[in-house]
Amino acid sequence: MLESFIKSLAGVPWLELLITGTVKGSMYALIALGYTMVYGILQMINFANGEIFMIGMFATVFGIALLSSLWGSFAAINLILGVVFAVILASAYGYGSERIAYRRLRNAHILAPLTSAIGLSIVLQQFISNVVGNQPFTFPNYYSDPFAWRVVTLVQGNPATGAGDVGISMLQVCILTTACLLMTALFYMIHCTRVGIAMRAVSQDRLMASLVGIPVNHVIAFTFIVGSSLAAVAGTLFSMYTTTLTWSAGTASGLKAFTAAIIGGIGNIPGAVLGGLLIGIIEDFTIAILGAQWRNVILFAILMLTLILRPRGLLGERVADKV
Amino acid sequence: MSTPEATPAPAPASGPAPGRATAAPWWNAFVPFLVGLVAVLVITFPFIWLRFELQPSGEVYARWDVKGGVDFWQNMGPVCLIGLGIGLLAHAYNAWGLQRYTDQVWLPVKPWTQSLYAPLVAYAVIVAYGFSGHMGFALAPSPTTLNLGIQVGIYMILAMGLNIVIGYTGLLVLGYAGFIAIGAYTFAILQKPDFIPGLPWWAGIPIVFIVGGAVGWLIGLPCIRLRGDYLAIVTLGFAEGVRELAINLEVTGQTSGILLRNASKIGLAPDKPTILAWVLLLVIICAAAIYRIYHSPLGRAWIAIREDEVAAGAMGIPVVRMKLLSFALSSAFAGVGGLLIAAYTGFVSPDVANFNNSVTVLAMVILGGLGSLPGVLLGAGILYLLPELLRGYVDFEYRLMIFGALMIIMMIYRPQGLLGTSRHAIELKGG
Amino acid sequence: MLKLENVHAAYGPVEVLKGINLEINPGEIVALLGANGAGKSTTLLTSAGVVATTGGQIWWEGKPLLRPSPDVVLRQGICLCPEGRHIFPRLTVKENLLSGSYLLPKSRDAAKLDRIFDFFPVLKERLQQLGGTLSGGEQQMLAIGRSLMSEPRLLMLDEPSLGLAPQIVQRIFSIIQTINKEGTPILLVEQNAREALRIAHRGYVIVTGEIVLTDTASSLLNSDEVRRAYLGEDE
Amino acid sequence: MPKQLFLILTLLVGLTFAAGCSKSSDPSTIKIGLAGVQTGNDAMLGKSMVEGSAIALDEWNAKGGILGKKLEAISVDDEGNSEKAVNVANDLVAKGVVAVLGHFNSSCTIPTMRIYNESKILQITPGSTNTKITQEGIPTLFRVVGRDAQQAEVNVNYLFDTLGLRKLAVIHNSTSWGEGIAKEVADLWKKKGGEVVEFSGINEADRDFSANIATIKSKGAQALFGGLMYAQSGPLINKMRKDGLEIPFAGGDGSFDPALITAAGDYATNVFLTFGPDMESKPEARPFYEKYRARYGREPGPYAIYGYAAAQVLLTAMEKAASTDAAKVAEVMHKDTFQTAMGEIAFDEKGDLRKTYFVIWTVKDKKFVVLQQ
Repeated sequence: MLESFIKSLAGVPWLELLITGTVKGSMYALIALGYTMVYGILQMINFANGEIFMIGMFATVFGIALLSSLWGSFAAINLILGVVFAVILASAYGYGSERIAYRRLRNAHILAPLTSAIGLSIVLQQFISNVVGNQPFTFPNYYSDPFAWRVVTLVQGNPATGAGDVGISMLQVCILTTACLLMTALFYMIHCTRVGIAMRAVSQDRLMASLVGIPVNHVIAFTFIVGSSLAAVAGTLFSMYTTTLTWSAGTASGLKAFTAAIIGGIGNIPGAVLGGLLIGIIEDFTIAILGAQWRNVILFAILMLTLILRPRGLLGERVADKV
Repeated sequence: MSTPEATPAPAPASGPAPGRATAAPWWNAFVPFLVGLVAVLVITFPFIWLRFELQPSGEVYARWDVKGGVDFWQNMGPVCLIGLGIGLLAHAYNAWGLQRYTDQVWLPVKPWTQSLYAPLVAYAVIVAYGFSGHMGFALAPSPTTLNLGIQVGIYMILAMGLNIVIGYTGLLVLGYAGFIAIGAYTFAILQKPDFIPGLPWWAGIPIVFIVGGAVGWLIGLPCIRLRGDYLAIVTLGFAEGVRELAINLEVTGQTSGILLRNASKIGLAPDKPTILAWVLLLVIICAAAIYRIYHSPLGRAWIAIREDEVAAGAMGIPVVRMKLLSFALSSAFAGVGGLLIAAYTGFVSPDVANFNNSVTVLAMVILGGLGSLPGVLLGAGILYLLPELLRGYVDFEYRLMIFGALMIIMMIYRPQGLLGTSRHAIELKGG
Repeated sequence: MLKLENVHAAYGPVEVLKGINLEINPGEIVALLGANGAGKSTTLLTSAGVVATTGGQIWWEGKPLLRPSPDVVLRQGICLCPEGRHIFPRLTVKENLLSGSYLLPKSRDAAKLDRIFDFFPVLKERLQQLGGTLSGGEQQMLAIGRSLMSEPRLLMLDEPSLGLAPQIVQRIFSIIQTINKEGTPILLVEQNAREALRIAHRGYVIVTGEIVLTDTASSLLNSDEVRRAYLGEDE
Repeated sequence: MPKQLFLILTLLVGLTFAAGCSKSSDPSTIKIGLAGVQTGNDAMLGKSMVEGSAIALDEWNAKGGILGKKLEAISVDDEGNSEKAVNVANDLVAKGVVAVLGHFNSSCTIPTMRIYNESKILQITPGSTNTKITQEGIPTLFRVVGRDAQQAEVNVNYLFDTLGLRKLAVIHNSTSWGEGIAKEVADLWKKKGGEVVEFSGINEADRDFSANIATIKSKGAQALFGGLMYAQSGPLINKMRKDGLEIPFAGGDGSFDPALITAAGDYATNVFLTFGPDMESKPEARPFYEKYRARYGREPGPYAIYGYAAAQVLLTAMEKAASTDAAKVAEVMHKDTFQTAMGEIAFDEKGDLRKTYFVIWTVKDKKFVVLQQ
């Protein structure tokens, strides 16, 4: 058994897995940022963030469809405006969820907002599955196919087996660039702007922040909006990358993104990015080495190990509230 | 702010304070509600009234879907009204101080010997009714009724088990289905020819109780010291892991699950009234056991931890060990429930560990009353039976949505659940 | 400027303020004295919009004070520097200071910072240090500085001398006086009644949620009752 | 506690009774249960199957019913969940059905078939292909689709013999259907002397296949077999081609849906699926398709005709046996040959079709076409 395992290691396409893992991980990281920001500011898990990601997917296609019905198929403009539409709609959902399900429970026992968040996540997921339907949806090829061309070829393919070249596609480049830009912008916003100072102030001492004149409710709402926007962009990228949209995508990716946030150190923004990339890469290597059926088991094991060995996460600043 | 500083404050001798008399017309209270309604209508609009259509070219167009929109509101309208009604009732219940009166009715604790009389009488009546079909009684229960009774009984055991960890100790477990699956699979695997092919279901109960408890203990060990929400996530991941393990391992029959052989021999009993009698007996045994534990020093330790962990620790309660114990006990009861499911349906598949199952049991506990034994029984009954009653009236697709909405509404208006006590309410709201 | 009229407040069923009447005029330092649990801090918290009133009215410059949340109160010009300083521990000193001027024009920040560094030169040296690493006295200075960043028209200080060395207390009190001389009226709650009355113009004595005594600071300082109860002096 | 418990138990007993008796049924009709998944991912497949059966029952009713009685269809939704399936099966038994046409998912048919057997109810499944089902030896259980083994054989023969490929990668969706067919294919492939270079299961919720594709590519597979539903195989094909993996994709009946072509778009090349023959081109099936479209206003799913044919077989057998007794009807069904919309149907002693009709389909110009009869 060990022998066959080592044998299977030899044929692993390291390079390609590293690329796909990083691409997937950067999308997880975008979702994980939403979890980690809300956790940082409210010390609660916004379970519905995964569903916001899923709503972002559908909102993009709705936006594109609406625009192409209005003025025709202008691929670039429609796609960009579709993303904007998704960001706005997902932000509205994020803000609304904070308003309806969390604001009144801000000072309650930890069980209450958590339960409410799970309820909200179920409501959003079922809402989409009911109104949009269960049949699979495809991201319009008209918009995703133009991104399929290969920018760089890293390994020549093998014509005998029908396996083509290994390389980086335009879409992968776009995903990585977008993710990097958004993360840099977020980092800048948190550390170098007034809103960032206000957000950090609120996360450290909510009452005091209010006493020095920071409108706490607005800042918290803003955090939700930022987190939702990142999740919506991740949704667009993910649906373009995988060419499909499903109502259940939020739970699957959301759980992984959340694991990423914990592994990186929840409440810590660089940690979420690191965790996302790690999870993406580990997941892809597990698929190649052990088989796809084991990846969630492996991820769960990693989560448990992190909690045992380093509960505050890789980059966590402080002990994760051991009570 | 623009008034000169020196002006002395005009203190009106009588009448309402200025600025207040004009600013609060009667409809003021409805403004946020209406704004919220409009906002919800706007942001749900594209998903409800629009459909997108993919063209063969790969382009996508939108079209109005009037029928879909009307259908949605026909389904959701009543649901929204029910939700609103529950919210308003709960609000009124809290606002008018009705809580005090119900506490007087519900709170008194009597010696446990006395408290067994009524359940036993009820049990005798139900079981007699269940068997009345054998005696040719005209109004005898149909197999459907008996089936529902059995399933409700199983879910009552599950909900009581989950209540130990959520209601008593105040820890959230999201992957309860994982523990149910452990129980179900343990029993099913023991049935296999290589193990104990003739194992009767009642002999399996202590085994799954111990196995379930041990697994709970092991899972709880690393994460029970952490904040409550970590536990929630870990258990969620655990359930997913169990599902995948069940899919992948040879011993669990992989995706096709395990079909228990000779169901009538090892299954619960040959006929439904007998099964009902056994399951309800188990419900009573479990309820009595949990009731006794709750009113023992152990139960008081749990409550102390729920109310204030630091203080409980300072008073010498071994917090971590107590939490682990409650977690392990809860998963042990989940194991018993899993065994019953396996023995009754005669089939175990990875579906048992589905997240939906966890949510259903969680919703039962939250609706019925966190920490309230009768409340949890009621919650299990209502949430299992209502969908069956509504079958044919409300689409299944809206059921989970109602569960989710119920969880939000309950948390906002009545976090202690239908029959929970106000002590819990203070803890949840003000803690 | 600020006038509390028969203000009641309660924490749950426990009534803490039972009809407080209090007034602050422009340019004054007013000291609020009382034993532990008498309701001094609650009076400030009520005025700052943290605690809701259950009765009475608070007037600010002739109008009812809007108090839905503390930040709204602050925007009307009343700033509370609460007991225990509450520095944001993981923000730098500069960020702590800047957090005080959220929503105010950025252009005035530099001038305000300079003014605060005039008062507290030590803060300038610590500008990039995390707030949580400062000493108690520096934290108190930072807290007062942060309050000044919001350009208050009334500053409420809750126990600024708590747990500080006498030397630093002296400095802080003198700076409070300077701030007052530059035009900001101050409402001061102090355990250290003697020091407080020394710099104050007027004083109120509060006992179990009610004002029992009000007079100028000098006469309070000389009043037997106050000496006995709050200054710890026997006759 | 006692007072509360008593109140609650009373309430619950009342509720249970109400739920159990909510729908009383008319004793003068012959009741047929139509069971299938009507919610969730496979909703459309199960729904059209049930609708197909319903059309057949209505036709018979229009002709005056059977054995002098009207037929009554009781349609239930098992939600694709085995536990719920047991519930609805009990429900059907309680309502006194004489036969059940269903269920769709193999994971629902397996736990329920015993319930029907114990209650002497005839069962015909129009959609469950798992090989295990007919191995239980239940004499009153039939199916009008082929077994996974038969399907796998057609698939393997095509890839191995016709295309001459030797290295196969297999991927499935971790359901009893997907894993079942994937295992059959892998076993057959090995038996023929081929090499299975990769065998892995993914989750039904998974949509990102890039790592799987990279693995398959690195192992030098010459063809990929997917035990997947169309919701996953479409995106998989799309991604494969974009990532430069041009090997043939083969799949089973679950992938056979126009949605696969929509998802794969221009990349739907080299796709080979096994499914029943082109029903619509058959003259005996055409009236059914017209009727379905007229009645429901949409395209029938691939299993609609199976539901219809199952009902035809059942009702014909009942007429011949002049009884609704499961044992008698089953006897007729085992012996006779039936003319249905799908053509001639005859069952072997296990209840499987004597002759199956799996053929290879491929995609040409964004349409499914039969490649090999």
